Amino acid sequence: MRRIGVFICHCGSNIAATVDCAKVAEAARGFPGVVYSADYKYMCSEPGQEFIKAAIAQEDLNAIVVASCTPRMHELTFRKTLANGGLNPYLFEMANLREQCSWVHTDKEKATVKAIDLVKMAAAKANKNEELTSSTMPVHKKALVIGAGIAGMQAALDIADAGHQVVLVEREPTIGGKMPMLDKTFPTMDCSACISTPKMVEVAQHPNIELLAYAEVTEVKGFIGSFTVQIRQKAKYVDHDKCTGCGLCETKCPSKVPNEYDLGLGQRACIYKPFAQAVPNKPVIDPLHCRKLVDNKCGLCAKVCPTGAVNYQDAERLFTDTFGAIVMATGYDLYPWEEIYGEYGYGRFPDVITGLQFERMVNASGPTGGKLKRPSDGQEPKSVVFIKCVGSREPAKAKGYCSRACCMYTAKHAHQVLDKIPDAAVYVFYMDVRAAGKAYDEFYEATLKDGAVYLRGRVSKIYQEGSKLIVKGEDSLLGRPVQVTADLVVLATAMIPSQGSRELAQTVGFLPDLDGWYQEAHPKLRPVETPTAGVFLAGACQGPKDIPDTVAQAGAAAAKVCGLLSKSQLETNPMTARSNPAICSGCGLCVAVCPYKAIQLISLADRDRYGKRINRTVADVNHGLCQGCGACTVTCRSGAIDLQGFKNNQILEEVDALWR
Amino acid sequence: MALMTEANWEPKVLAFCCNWCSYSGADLVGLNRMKYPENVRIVRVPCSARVNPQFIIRAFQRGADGVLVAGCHPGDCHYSTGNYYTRRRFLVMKRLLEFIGIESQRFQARWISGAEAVKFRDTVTKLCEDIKALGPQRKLRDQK
Amino acid sequence: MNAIQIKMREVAGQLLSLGEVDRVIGWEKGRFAHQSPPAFITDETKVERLIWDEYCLTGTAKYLLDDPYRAGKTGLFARGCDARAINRLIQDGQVKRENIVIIGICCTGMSDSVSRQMAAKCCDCTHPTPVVYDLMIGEPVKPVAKPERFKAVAELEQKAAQEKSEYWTRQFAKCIRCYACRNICPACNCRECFADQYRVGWLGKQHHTAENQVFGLTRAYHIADRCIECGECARVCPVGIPLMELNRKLIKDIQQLFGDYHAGVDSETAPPLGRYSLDDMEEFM
Amino acid sequence: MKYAYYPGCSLDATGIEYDIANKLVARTLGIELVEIPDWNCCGATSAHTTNHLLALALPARNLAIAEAHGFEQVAVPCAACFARCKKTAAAVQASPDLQVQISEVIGMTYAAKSEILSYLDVIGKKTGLDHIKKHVVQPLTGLKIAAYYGCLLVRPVDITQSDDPENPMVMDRLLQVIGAEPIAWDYKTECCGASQVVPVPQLGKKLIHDILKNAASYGADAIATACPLCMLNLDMRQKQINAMFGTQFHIPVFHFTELMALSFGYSAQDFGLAKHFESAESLLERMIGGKGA
Repeated sequence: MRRIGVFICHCGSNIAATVDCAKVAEAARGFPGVVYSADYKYMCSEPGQEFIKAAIAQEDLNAIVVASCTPRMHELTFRKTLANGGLNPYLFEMANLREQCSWVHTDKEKATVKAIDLVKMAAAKANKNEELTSSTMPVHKKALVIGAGIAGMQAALDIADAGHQVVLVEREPTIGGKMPMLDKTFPTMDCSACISTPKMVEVAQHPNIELLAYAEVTEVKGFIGSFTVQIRQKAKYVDHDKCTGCGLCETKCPSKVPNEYDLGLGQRACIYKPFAQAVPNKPVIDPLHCRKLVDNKCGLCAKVCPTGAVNYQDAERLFTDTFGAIVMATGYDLYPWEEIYGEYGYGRFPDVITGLQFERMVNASGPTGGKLKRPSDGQEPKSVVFIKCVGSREPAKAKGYCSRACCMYTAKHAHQVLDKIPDAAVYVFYMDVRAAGKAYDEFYEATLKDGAVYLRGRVSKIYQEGSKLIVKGEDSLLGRPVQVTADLVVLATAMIPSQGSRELAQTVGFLPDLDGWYQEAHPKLRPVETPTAGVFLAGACQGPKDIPDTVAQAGAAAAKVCGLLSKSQLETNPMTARSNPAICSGCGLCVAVCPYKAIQLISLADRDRYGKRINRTVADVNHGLCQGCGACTVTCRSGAIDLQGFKNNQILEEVDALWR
Repeated sequence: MALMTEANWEPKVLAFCCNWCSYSGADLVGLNRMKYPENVRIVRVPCSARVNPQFIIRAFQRGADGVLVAGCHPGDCHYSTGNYYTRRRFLVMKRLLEFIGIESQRFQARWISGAEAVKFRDTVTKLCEDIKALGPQRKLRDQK
Repeated sequence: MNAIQIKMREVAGQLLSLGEVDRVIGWEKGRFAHQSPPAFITDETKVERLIWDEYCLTGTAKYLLDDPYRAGKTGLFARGCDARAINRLIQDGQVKRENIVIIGICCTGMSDSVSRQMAAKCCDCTHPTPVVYDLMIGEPVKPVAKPERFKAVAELEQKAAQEKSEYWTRQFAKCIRCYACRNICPACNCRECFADQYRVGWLGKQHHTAENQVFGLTRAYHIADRCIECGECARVCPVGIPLMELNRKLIKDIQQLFGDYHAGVDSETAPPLGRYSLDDMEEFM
Repeated sequence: MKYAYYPGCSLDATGIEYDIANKLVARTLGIELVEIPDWNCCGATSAHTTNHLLALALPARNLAIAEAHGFEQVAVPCAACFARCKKTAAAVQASPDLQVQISEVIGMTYAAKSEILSYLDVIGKKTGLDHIKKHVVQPLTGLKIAAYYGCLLVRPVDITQSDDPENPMVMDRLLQVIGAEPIAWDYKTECCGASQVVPVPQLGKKLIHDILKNAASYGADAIATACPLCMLNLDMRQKQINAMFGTQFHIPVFHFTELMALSFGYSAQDFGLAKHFESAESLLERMIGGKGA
């Protein structure tokens, strides 16, 4: 039997001015299970809480109702009071007499009638409340970071610096991602490689970081605290333990192919490091183009290798490890504009390039040694046109979103052209200039002063006339068509989620948004978490971002991971769903609606109605994953799955009480 | 308390509000000291997807004159996708209730965010007015 | 009909004698000429009991749940409605496909035991040919749309709230809470029905109109997106409550709201209330 | 194949040779064109700058008549008429209310069920290039031709369902089949200036000039069009363009069906080649040894 104590708070005059608290307390004594009631000026105050504790002892109370402000304010306060008074904190219920009664009504008589009803509902629920206890789950103190661009590196370093073990997985032969490809970073114009390559080295040398380049995550099982992850190490064909990174093999390799790292603007050997400062600074063999691996000819690299590190028999390797947390840092790719932009020539004009190709070209360690040259004839361009929002903010044919970084890097490119070729003419076709960021707008203004001509409008057509490109567009501020004769056109193409990121999300166990970006658990309050507990987001995989935002988010994700890994056990929220195997028929409808994949069907040893031993299927809730939304409960017709703290009978009881 | 008679009948409206949006929207009405009729009683649930349509049937059976289910706007669910299920369930349930003769005004579902105090106030005010115009709900009622 | 009956006995005999199944479920002649109750045959020499006539009204699939964990395989005679019922049970995880040999029968409709006219449930049948089977008896017929089966629902929808309420109150006043509708329903396959759970208090035990109506409404909602339209509930109702009108109302709305869906036509497509689309109709703004 | 044929006003006047060539081509290919009885003007640019309902009702009436006669497909040779008809069908399909309103205005039911095709698509997409090839007796070998589509055949793409609004290829493929050599050029879908040339001549004429210039720069012998208005602009105004820009353009412009008719063995007298402003005589002389003339 429940012995319920009801405590009506005056909240000074906040409640008492509109609700007759004594009358409510008196009425409460008639409710089922209520053995004690009282009203008091401030229940949440120290004396108020002592008053409750004393009543628990004196009246032998085993359930408490406090009628005061919103539970969003003081539910936790009073739960602690119960715990201090020796009661399970979940034997508590709250009636909201302030925000939802006294403050919204003026007629004292009617407000009092309503207050009595609200207390009646709370008491009815309290009558059905049960003791709830948290359970614990172990935490494996090791984090997995997927993707080693600037986001992944930063997250890995921050977690490792806090003293936790990190495994950093990168699918390319080098870590670093896109940032080392860039020349300078806006708005400070410091050298991108100069600030990113030291980070790469730091990652490689950190005692708490295990680096797995040229590897991919292939399977993820388990849940927060203990994810079991299978990783595939691709065949490198070079034993990195023996290799000294001398680079002799690269110089002797007779086959050259376009270098992905230079976006086709330069060439590389088939045994290669993507770029000079690559980490690990040791080569791999490209199995698609290496003559030895394709035709079993050549074999020169093995012959010249002074340490015998080349191994053509190398094979991929699978291995498994367990992690407490996962950070997704898979970054972005650029929109394949050649597929849809017929008006820009579908990629058939060599002098129409992307911003990232421009970065490689303007980069001193890039394929042109930092000299701006037209890909078609190697001439220095004297007239350069930049087009922004190619694929972004274009819902009709590409993506509806803004890619956020393009306004600034285009301003930077314009500045760089004017810096390197002082007599050049620079035109920027734009829709808006979005320069919201510290020192961003100033940078844009400076670019205007440098002499870049900003034309507000879209480009409708690019075509070749002789060696020149004719760029036709609109100046929408003047309402006139404009035509520019250009030597080079640079497109600010949209960022899109990196290739394979959707499949990876499925592997890890959450869903991306409609554009393929990783969906955060809450857009405002949980921006670096996914709906899957223990999986966090860093950088552009969550949405287009520039470097400062990426690094900040990576730090935030790392802080979340550190918070998680700082505990050896996780206390679970007891207000989660429970499945009653005696009633569950194993239909699995609840499994599909759970946003956290917390429910699975398991086999249960049982006896059938004839006493025969059988195994039957029932739903089982993982309390580490369940967040307590209760969506599953409604799918369950027999109520076999129910939500602790908001059970079917508790809510029905609240409803019934109102008309009792 | 005076016995409720036809003459002084006041409707009772039950509102199921999700903890994260609509319940805090209702709190915000109070914080702003805006007013609405005394007829509304709120049941707090973690998510609108926790609201079993059977609770609605039960409320009408016991004597509710109107029922409101309120949750976060689609896309803003604290649990990501809960309210999408809510939407499907109550699109269907609302039509079923109308089919057995419960007037459409008596059951409503609404998306009310934690910031939409005005929307909460206006929604329940309108609901109470509509129900006062309709009179007491007698269908599905327990015979007493 | 005789050709089907001959084939039924032949197939049943073969399956039993080869040991491919250890029982078959079909129909036999009962005490009355106008009733053909289900038959459970385990002995190959008894296959002559099997009959096929115009009174084989009872659905066969639900009988699989009487002993869901039995070791042997069951040969199940299944018409269109039974086949959808089997898919229902497979999708709900209640039976395993590999434990059943489905002997499909292309059905042309049964007769009402009283009126001797085509049974109501058969008039509204959209899938007379089994949608899943291992062996087939008879010539398959394509599914028919039969939008006219929603006519009664559409007419009732047009009535005033008071009229609708009176109609259903009158209907459920008759209910004796025998639960035959639930017991015969292949979508009602809970281990413990909400109606039997007095501790939770979904439903009172009292027999009066309001509780009856709550039972009917709740049951209709429980099977809303999973009803296979076999019409058995309405057929077995001893007091003649038009239960299929409630079910059809829900099916009609679900199809209009969330797109074409026919429960039990396959065992893969998830029921509409267990999924969602971002583009679902928005009327709660 | 049987199509309702909506010639539109131009084909009764300035584009009469287009109409004749269309019918010759149809006859050869076994396509039956049935002119919509009692057709009216599509409203073109004038109607939709005046009254939106009128702009939809005018084409709707023609299409409704075609529907009433049981036609499932309507062939429209003029790009402007085509754009208006397509727009009307799309608007009516999108709104049941509008359908009721339009049907009331025109006094008959318009269900927007028939498929509306430009005559270019009828020939280039629906007829089959292999079938066309069989009828070519006089291939236009060596003719470097610029296939010009203009704007209304391709834009807006969700209405016109063009194969590619930036680089359409239907006409190019067709011209290839009759032996000509379509060039890759840049002004395929630029505006011909039809609606500008009267109110803002200096702008309209610049548009024409640019098209001619680009075609010439790629070495085009001639330009092929699929619209009577584009044809008129590019053909009739070359003299004015030359005067204004000091150029020496004399590029023959054809309706694409005229070139097809020539390849099918018809002579220039069979349709109205003599009505063109820029003479094609010397070109045809060079091409097919004067057999066309």
